[in-house]
Amino acid sequence: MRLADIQKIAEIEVDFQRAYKYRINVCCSSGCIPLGAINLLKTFQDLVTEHGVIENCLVARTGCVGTCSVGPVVVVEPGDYIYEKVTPEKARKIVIDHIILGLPVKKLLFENKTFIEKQHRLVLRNAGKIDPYRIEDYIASGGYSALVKCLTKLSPQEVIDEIAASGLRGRGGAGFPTAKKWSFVSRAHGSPKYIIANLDEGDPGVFANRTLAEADPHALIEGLLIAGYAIGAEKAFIYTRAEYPLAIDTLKKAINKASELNIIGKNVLGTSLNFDIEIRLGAGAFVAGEETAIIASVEGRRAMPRPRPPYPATAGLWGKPTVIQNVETLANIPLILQNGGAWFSKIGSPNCAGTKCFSITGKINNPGLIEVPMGITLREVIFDIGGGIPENRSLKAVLVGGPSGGCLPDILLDLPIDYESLKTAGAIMGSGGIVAIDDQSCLIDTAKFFIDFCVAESCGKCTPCRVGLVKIKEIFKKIMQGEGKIEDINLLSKLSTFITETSLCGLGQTAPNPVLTTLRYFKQEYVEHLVDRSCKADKCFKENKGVNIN
Amino acid sequence: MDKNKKPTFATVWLSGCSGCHMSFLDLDEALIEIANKVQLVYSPLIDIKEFPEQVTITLVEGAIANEEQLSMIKKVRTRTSILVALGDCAVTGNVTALRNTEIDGDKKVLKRAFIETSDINPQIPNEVSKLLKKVYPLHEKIPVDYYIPGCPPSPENILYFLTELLAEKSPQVEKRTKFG
Amino acid sequence: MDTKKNLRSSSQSILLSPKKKDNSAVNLGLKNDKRLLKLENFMRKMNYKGCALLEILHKAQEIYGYINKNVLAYIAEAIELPASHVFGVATFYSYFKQQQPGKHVITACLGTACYVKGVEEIICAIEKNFSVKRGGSSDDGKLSLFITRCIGACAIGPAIIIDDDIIGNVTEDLVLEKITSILEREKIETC
Amino acid sequence: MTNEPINLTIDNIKVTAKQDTTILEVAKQYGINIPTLCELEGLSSYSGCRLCLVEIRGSTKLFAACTTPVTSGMEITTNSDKLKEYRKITLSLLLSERTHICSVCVANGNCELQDLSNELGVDHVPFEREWTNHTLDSGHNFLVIDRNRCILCTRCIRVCQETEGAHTLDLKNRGKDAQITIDFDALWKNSSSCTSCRKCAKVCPTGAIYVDDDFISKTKDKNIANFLLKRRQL
Repeated sequence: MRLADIQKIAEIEVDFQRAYKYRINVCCSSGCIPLGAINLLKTFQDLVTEHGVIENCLVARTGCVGTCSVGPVVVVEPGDYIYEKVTPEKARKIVIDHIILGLPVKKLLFENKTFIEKQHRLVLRNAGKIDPYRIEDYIASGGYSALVKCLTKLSPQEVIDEIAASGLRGRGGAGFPTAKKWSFVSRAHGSPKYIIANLDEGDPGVFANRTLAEADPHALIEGLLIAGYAIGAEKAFIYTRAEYPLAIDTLKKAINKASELNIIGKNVLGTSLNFDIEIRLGAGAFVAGEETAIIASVEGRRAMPRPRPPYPATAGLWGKPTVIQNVETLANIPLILQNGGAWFSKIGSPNCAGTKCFSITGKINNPGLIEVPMGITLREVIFDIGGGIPENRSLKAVLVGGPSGGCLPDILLDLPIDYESLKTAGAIMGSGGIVAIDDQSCLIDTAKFFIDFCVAESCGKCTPCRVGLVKIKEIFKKIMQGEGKIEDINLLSKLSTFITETSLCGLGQTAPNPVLTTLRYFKQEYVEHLVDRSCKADKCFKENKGVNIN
Repeated sequence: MDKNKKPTFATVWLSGCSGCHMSFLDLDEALIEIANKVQLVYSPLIDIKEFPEQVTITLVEGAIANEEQLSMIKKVRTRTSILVALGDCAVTGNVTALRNTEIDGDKKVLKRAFIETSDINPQIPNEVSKLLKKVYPLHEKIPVDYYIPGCPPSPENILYFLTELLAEKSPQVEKRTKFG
Repeated sequence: MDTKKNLRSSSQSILLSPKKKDNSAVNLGLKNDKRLLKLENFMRKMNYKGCALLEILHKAQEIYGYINKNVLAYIAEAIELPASHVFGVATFYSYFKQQQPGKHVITACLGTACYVKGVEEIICAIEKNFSVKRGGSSDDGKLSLFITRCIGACAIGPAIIIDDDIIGNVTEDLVLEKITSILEREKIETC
Repeated sequence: MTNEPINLTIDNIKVTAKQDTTILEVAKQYGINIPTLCELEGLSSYSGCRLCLVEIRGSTKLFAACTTPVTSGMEITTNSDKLKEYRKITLSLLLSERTHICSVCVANGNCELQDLSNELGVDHVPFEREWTNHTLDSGHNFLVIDRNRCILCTRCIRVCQETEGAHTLDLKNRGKDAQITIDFDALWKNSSSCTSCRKCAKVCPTGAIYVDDDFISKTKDKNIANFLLKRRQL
């Protein structure tokens, strides 16, 4: 296939889709499948056949719509009618009323308008809209046109310049400017060069990257291709979690299809670009999110980080220059090249362009996956999009940034979400987890939960992280068993600062964040536990209840 | 410290081999010098049953292994101005804490001591104070002012420490004496 | 997986004399094992490259359900990596299991969202009711209980996987009932 | 890249260094003592123990002297109060991690952990100690490994891989459960790859690996890796 063929495929596919009056998108992501989405897809296919509207209505399997709490979710186009908690009976009603009679079934609709309106879906533009298994669907929605543009009109340097103009920063957590990273590698000596797409979303409570891979795998592939073209790499690895079977399957199918069409492989679309993508499976190691650790893991070794320098940009995979990029960052790339860096830089907040995906979970009315412009406030996310706290309870804290993020109090709800302000508040962007915690939770217990996680995930290389975190855990255990002393507050804070400053890698450096932020914002709760021996949430001071037995 | 009155001085022996006390006695003639400066009010070396109300300096040898020792050390702490952990057992738990490596170590040592190695009438006596689940170094149960590690600490170091302390300086033993 | 498609003759595999390999298979008690053939094919596909160790371990676990020392030894010899290295890698990653899991596997998600919604209590209840410890199997080998850090079904938490079925919004009673019924069914079938 | 010497200061002392040398190497040349544990001349750097952390002016981060290369104009502090405090915590953590009882240890008096604790003024361990009880593997003719005394510095692993080339030793498990493994978790006497070269015992900083029939002071030879490395280059 050649460059021009992309356009042809797009035209054919658009014509094909135009022939249908309606399109039923059944969300078949990991969130909806446990609720019966696959059967539902079959039901819809049977129903349109049964009712003779198969010529009129396209039933498609899609990725995540985002409203995961009300799954299985079905979207009817045109008009983006979102149906919630669809059962086979409801499916019948939808087909008869909406498809045949043209009357949307009002009482079955997902009615939270703000959930949709407050969002800005760039990365998730295709999620829930296209069939991830059909490359044609992606191409019809403008897919691979950015690649064609790069290969025909832009030099690698111009691609990097465009990214630089967009102000895109890495979505993996630290927020390093993407263009800067690329130019380091593009200028680095040594070949071949490699790209690793980081899909090792190890944070508990976060599923944005998985959803992305399940819903729009080709956006990721296109992003990788453009990155490869820009920095001169011919090989990319997608490092993903083995716990994500659907994402792996979707990606594999997408890569096979792209190879078939010569979008990846030797002489991509008839040009001189060679590009190969391989999937590498992680195996349950959170620390592999760290860039030097992910390199070790791709090389088939223990995922233990090593000190930098040398940075992966000069000596990464097998000692060669390597770009390690989060998949969410990569999914932004095609859009930036399509619409220009200037367009992108206007979205979001001034020093933080673009959007960010967040998994909002915990004690919240509309848990799910959202994408919001940078700079939006936590209040908007929790209350407008998330719909507030269930059972009319009050919000106690918001956890931002996964297990090594921070526990922020409700007084910080108007904090704009971007890398810098989160850091000032003691949290991190991390991979985009927001967990709402209500007054039924004990923050001592919650902080210990995260420490437990980091203890289990520490690689064991450096002393502060390996031993220090265990000591913190022991102190928490004592507090929760009623044996704590008031001096423990100081000890906790001293140890936490120590671990933050002396650990070798990001895991250790951020692991004490939940402790530090709870000490900072919720000291009273510690005092209550230590002095009054009281736990308002009733989690502590009893055996086997809330206390994790190691 | 009251200039006219000699500071009171005590030594306490918890779970340890008494080696630290031996080392203390090995101060030999220096003991006389110390004796001139302090008033010994409590020690396994003298026959006083009750720990006095007000003690200036107390050297504690040994770790906390049973309930009696725990209540004893708490009492000692409240009645002492400067409490010194003398020797590795008091500082780290040392050999006495080896039973901590076993699950149910407290039961196992009792069994070993009174049943397995007993030739006649093996039984665990009732009059022994109940062992704690674990053996603790002093600072895990009470605040400690100074630590003199060593198994045992050398007489020179004990002398240095006491001389400095009695001269109202703050002794720095940590670089002179080591664990073990 | 289609082995023909990617059948590259490996220069490295020649290094290993076939006889030697055979011996190790006999020693390991693995000879004439169809599963071993599958593993061997996969390793060949991977060119017996050391950097594919993780891939190979994944395959081995897929084939055997877990990876015991015999299989590890076989892999180590085939791809010419030191035993300690292979063992180190296999034990570093929590996904690889060294022990044979029980007949039915319960995997509880201990992600943040599920935790906040009380999965810990449910796990404790399972442990108590079926005498099984997290990370282990029951004495009769019928049941294993594993903990995973987030399966990504956060919106329907707490979530528990019982033999490949993800169950969302679980309650203590619901899980206990499900497990009991699975074990009951098992009993009837074996009678 | 030029080969011009680099000027920098360490603890306010002006020093000159070659390109591509680490802070630790330069400090050593000038007799400035930076405490280390996992680092050993002649082996690759591991940067695990975190004792050699130093401050560099202009950065709030701390840098491991064993792996950070010097650059021109660096102003390095190796001994601030904060660093001293942190080193004490690090040592205390190591001492509290496993069952370290000096008085009954073969390495008593020949132990780098003990010496450093002494040197840096660790007179007690402010954390609750773990009392590990790993089985002693003493079945080998003369090599013994006591994992209760291991501080996971991985010197033995590195000397086994890099110098001896046997790769008998490696790490198994992770985090707090990490351990030294011999082949597939074998007993030492059953190891098929071990050459019984004793280098692991020579470089072990504590009493975790030792030669049974020797005086411990004879067992230890911290220069062995560097010595062999230099011999090979002749």
